[in-house]
Amino acid sequence: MVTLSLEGIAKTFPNGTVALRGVDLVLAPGRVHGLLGANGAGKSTLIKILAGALAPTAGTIRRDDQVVRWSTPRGAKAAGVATIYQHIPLVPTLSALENILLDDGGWRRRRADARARIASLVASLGTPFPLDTPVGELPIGARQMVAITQALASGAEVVVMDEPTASLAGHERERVYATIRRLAAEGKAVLFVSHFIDEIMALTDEVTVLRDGRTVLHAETAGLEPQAIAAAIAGRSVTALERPAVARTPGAPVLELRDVASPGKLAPTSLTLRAGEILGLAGTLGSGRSELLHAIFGADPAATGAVLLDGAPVGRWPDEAVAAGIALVPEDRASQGYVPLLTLAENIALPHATGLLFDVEADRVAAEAAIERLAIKTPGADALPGELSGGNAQKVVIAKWLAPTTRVLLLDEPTAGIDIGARTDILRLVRTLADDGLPVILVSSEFEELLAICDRLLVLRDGAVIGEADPATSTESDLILMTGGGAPLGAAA
Amino acid sequence: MTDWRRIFSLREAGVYYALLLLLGVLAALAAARGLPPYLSGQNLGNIAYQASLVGIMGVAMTVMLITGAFDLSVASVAALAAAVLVGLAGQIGFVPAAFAALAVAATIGLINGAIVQFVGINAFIVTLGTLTAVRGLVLILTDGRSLMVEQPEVLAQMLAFESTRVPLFWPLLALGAALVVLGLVKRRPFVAVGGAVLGALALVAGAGFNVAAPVVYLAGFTALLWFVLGFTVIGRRLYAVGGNPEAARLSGINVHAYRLGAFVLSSVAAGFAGVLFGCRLGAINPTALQGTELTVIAAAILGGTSLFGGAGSVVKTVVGALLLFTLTNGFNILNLGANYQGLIEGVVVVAAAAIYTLGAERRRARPTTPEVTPAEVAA
Amino acid sequence: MTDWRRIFSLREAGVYYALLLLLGVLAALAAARGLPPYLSGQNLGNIAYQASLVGIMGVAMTVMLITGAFDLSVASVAALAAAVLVGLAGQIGFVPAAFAALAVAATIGLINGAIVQFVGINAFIVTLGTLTAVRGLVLILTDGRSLMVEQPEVLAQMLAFESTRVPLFWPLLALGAALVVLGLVKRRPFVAVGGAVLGALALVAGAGFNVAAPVVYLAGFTALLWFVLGFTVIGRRLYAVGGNPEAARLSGINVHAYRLGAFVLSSVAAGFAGVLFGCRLGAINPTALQGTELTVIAAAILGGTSLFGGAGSVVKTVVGALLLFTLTNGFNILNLGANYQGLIEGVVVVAAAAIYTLGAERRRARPTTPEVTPAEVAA
Amino acid sequence: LRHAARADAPTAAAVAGGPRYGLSTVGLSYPFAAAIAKGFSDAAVRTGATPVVLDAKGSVQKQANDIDDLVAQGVKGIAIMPLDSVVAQGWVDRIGRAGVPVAAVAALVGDPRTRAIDDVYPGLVALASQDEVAAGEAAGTLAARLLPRDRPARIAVIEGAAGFPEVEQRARGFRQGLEKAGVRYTIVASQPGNWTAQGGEAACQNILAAQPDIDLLFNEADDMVIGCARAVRAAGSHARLIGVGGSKLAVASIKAGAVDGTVCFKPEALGALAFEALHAPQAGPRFRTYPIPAVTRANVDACVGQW
Ligand SMILES: Nc1ncnc2c1ncn2[C@@H]1O[C@H](COP(=O)(O)OP(=O)(O)OP(=O)(O)O)[C@@H](O)[C@H]1O
Ligand SMILES: Nc1ncnc2c1ncn2[C@@H]1O[C@H](COP(=O)(O)OP(=O)(O)OP(=O)(O)O)[C@@H](O)[C@H]1O
Ligand SMILES: [Mg+2]
Ligand SMILES: [Mg+2]
Repeated sequence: MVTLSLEGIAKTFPNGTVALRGVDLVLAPGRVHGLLGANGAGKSTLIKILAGALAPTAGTIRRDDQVVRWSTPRGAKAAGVATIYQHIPLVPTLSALENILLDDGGWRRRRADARARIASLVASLGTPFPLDTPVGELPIGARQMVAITQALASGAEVVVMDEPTASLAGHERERVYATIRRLAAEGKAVLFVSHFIDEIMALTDEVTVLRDGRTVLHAETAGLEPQAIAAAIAGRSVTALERPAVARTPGAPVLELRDVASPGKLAPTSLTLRAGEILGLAGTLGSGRSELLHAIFGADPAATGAVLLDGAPVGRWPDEAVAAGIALVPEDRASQGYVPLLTLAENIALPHATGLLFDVEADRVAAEAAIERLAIKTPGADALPGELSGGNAQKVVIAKWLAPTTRVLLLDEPTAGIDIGARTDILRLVRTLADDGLPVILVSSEFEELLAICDRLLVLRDGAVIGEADPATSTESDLILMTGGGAPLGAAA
Repeated sequence: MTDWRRIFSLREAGVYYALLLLLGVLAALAAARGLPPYLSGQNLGNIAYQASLVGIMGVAMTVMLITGAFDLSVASVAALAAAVLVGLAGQIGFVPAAFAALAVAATIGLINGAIVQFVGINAFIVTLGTLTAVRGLVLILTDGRSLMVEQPEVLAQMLAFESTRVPLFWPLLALGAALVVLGLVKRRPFVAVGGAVLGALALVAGAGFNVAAPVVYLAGFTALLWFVLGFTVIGRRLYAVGGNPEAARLSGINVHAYRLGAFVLSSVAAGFAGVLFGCRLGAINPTALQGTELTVIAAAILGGTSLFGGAGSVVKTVVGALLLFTLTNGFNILNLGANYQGLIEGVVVVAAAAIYTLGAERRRARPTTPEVTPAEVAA
Repeated sequence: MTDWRRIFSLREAGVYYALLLLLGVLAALAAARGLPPYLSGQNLGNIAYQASLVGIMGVAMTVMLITGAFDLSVASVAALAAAVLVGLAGQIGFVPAAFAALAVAATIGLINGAIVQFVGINAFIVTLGTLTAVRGLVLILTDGRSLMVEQPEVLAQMLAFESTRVPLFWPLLALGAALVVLGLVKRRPFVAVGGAVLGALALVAGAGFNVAAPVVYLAGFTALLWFVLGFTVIGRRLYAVGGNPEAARLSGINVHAYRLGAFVLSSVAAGFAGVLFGCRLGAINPTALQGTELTVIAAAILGGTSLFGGAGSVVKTVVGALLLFTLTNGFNILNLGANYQGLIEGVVVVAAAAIYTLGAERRRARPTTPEVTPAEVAA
Repeated sequence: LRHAARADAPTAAAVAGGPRYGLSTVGLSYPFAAAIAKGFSDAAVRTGATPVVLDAKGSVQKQANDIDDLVAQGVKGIAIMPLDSVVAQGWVDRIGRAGVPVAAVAALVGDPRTRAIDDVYPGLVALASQDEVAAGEAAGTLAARLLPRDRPARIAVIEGAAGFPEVEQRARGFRQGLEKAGVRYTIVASQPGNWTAQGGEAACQNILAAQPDIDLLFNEADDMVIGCARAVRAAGSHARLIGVGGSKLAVASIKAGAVDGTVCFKPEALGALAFEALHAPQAGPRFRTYPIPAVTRANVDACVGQW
């Protein structure tokens, strides 16, 4: 039973960014502490300091009544703090089991008892994944579960979780919640970061909200209204996105798929997308939603079938798709979304090649417009994406495709890890784009989000479209039933 | 539980198939030309002996590559160790000189590792620098001339260390049987098949089969590192350090220490290879082993070790080295025109690498099957 | 807007400082020994000439490394191109033979690139294979002998192509002035300072300053690629392909085409270097340029190019090459003993790399709090 | 030994039948070695024997392996062109224990600092070689004719790559030749040209920049003298140029007046001598050699470039 308290933690990065300006936080045994804040508010930075991955510029950490100082993860571990980081740092070439056991002691690598222990832990989490598959081959959701299991397996007294549920679907989240509740019941202290206010309300005992590196709200969850939290996060009042009162009427067909398939991953799929239509894809982890988007975009070399834009076939490579005006915002922003060594302006300009020479000034102007439009929190257009907070990096990836040349927009989990204020902004933006006639396909594990803005919903399961739902009449629980939660992560069949 | 198809796939076992294929082709060609049997114990022993130095350095290089680093200086370090050995053995005796040589090698590994880890310079350029600098040291030590050991008794000791022939028929047979049993019990098909192959090899080679000592040293060193990598936590951590240093650091692994250790291991192995080299010739010339570093790295990469860290197998590296030396041995046996050797060697290297890469390609298309299903756990 | 401090930091400009430092030290040593002025036009021209072949290959290698690939076969390809040139020039004339040589080189680049991209084998092992195979081709072509061009008129053409001396005083002065103006107008301080240095160089070297043709070819090639990388969409995409291939692919960049293009460029540049080499003597021997690939890669990495793709500058690569050749030039000028050259060269290479790495280090985060020990925590 | 130039089909196809004789060369991509191999193979084929020529590719370790392979194949005799004279002693002893006759070609076996060239290593049936010190001396004698007598001559030596015994042997012989001729001289620079033409060119360029008034450049191999000649011409120097080896290119350059002289080696003859020593050990002395005249433009026709 340990109480960990942070006092006056401040952090200034070497490039001058002030991420934290003196934050206090207490993690008490048996309690779940929710940490919220807009993208770039400083949550991950605080957590890295807690975990010993970053050194604070000022402030102290107390473990019970002792002042402790650590500047390495090893020190934090030894003090009983286990951390799940936002950008899941796993070893891609090692199996899931070995990643979970990464810092295990002893000298033997293959211990049957350790394996049994982890297998039962995984089973108790209820979202099984293959233990012996290299993590690099697992989809992002399963990797998230590996990271969660890794933190839980260490038996730490203090468990710190930075957006552990960002890549999980609703019912999979439920299982994580159950685990967290069990941990709290065992007397552990939990710090839980999330952008989902509903899960904060349901799960936590107390809440801290950060804004611009300062605590703007700290209170018992029980006495709080969700709107108050949202307002504290955004610094203004936030209204949830409502379904449009009148059904929107899509225009002429724009995109047509004829028997688009990928062996082993996606059954033949045909559909038509109309101008201004927002088509939602619902499904569980590994149901093939990303695969469908990749197949449309030509990013899967094994995919077969025809994609037609305005009746003309589109080439089956991403460069041809981009040339035709199809845009894809991929789900894994760090590995698929941006080039870390190029600046924001260069990243945003990357898909748009006109002519031989690039125009630094024009790129900067475009980037600054996108920064403005998406409210990206950055020191400037020539910052590197790696220096941004997770949610802001995601916005950069969306910004790449906001040019007028985009004819079809494919969005794969565009709001994963995005704060509540920005989330509604992005969804509004999607709707505005659609209102201007842009057809959109939206993949989201947030069924609420799908129901709110989609005109039509397709449900995928095991790599096949198994049905269609009407967003006007369906509810979240309908979708959960249809998607059939419970299939193992990473399983195709 | 064990996925046999996967374990015997081209991707996993490609380099073994490549070696067997090459041996088969060479044996057939030799038979067709009426030469003595190619797969004789003596010839196989020769190949293993010829590959032993590169094998020893390659095995350590594999560990190095697994941790995500790189060492171009091994050949120079080996030459330096040989020079130290040959230079000192006459005065202080063989064993102290050999330890001095290993200590010098370890020091250079420590310097390499410290510069890479603590100054933060790229390992490629650091070890390229030490490649040059250490070769310079060899020149200075030898004054640009060949050194030799003059004392016959020391020379005899050195020869004994290097050239003793070790009878291998019974040990090999026993080891093969043990591995087969172990593999079957522990359900590790590769171990079992490896054991069977070893046993078969012993039978093919005949009861009089013996090999030179360096082959035994190579086998021992490989077995040790195979065990460490595959069965100890140190091994797992080495893979983690190379696969994702940040993840390793965040899990509390001392990345610096493991990388530094890999540098020292690589240099010590190179030093040991240098000691064997010095013993073999009882002499050292200043240009000895020049250029061997590329062969060493080629053996590791042919064995499927990734240049980007996090993956690799020491046994396959040895097989990669055997592949390279089987090729030159085959050229010699078949008396192939020198002009064509380079072309054929290059093509065979690329083809061997293609075998497992293509195997991997085909696998990637297949979705992975889950290991733990709810049903299984519930059961 | 422009961060001058950053641009002139050790990290960004380290290799320039290293070269200037080395030149300064050598000039001082030469003066102390009473030798003719070290920084004379003739000597600087010599250094540039000696570095030109490695520079040309290094500049293309930089593009290669930027895209995240790797080419060990350049030296062999250059030798092959030289062999083709020398072998054919007598029969079909210099210009057609030179084009044939470049075409052969381009073909090998295409083969390298196709194997790496479409079979998916690691570039290191593929180009190690072609290094061997292409050297084998050279042996086959030359049949192990030195080839030479016998026709005096063809020989004269070749010599003219390679050995013409180009007066550089006025062009250099003009270029320097232009760059200063451009740099000031476009607010690119490096360009302005580069222009000033060029102008100063011209003044130091004197009005009679001239250099051999390869230096001009190197300068032209570098300027071209500097422009392409820094100012065109192609350049930006090359960086993107190396920085994150998957993100580049999903941004609609044809990663295959860019990588393949880099392989072809690297081979064609090597072929051009080979043509220059062949023209020097009108002859070629089978071991020509052996081992040069490591020097080429060293030049690129000394210039700060990343082995992992996504970063690099062709101008700095040329400076890296100049650094390496300045060193040997200095050894010759100071008449340093051959045995000591290796040691010094290695140390200088590491030290030069340290200059900019340390600069980068200082910019990075430093832990401000001391490490905690479990004991402290428990206490 | 690793200098450049030529040889025809160094490995004559293995004619089935006939006794097999092995030659372990330093590397067949070195034209000098390739020419020795050609001489060896031609001589073998003339007597109906089968030559087995192995290519050590410049690696001592590979040469050791090659020799093991030759012994394993049961050849009737082995000629070694050793990459390293000191190291080769072990090989000769090892082959001797296997009962196979062994000869050395092109370089002696034993420590070249202490063993005279004609003091043939005990385990060898014969040594076929030119005398490197004598070659240096011939170059020195030739140089003496080209140097000014009225003042101490300023001389630079372009060495081969560091670590080869020939570097020291040829330089020693060269100084002996000069001293015997009674020349007053200083060696103002002694720098490696790494046996290659571009190495020689660079070394000469750099030395001439530091020492513009050099009288003579002694290059330890012909490839380097050819590169050096370019540097001398480009620098507008009047330095005289001498090489060692008698390569085709050097002979052509002497005819053209770009190079002043060289020492004429005949690698094909050497290869043939080596084969004869194995084939008929009793038919000659244990040290077999041939004349190595220094040639200038006046008598260049005496030297037919064999590599
Ligand atoms: N390595 C870094 N270098 C410079 N600045 C950084 C670095 N990492 C984070 N920052 C900056 O620090 C601030 C806080 O970032 P942090 O990652 O803590 O935000 P967050 O609250 O976790 O946001 P998100 O919800 O998007 O994950 C941001 O302005 C970010 O740009
Ligand atoms: N890198 C990979 N290697 C092997 N199989 C993969 C890989 N990526 C995805 N799969 C498999 O392909 C199938 C479809 O995955 P896809 O990513 O399209 O699903 P999804 O519905 O988008 O889920 P997610 O939310 O995880 O993105 C799944 O069975 C998954 O296990
Ligand atoms: Mg965060
Ligand atoms: Mg997905």
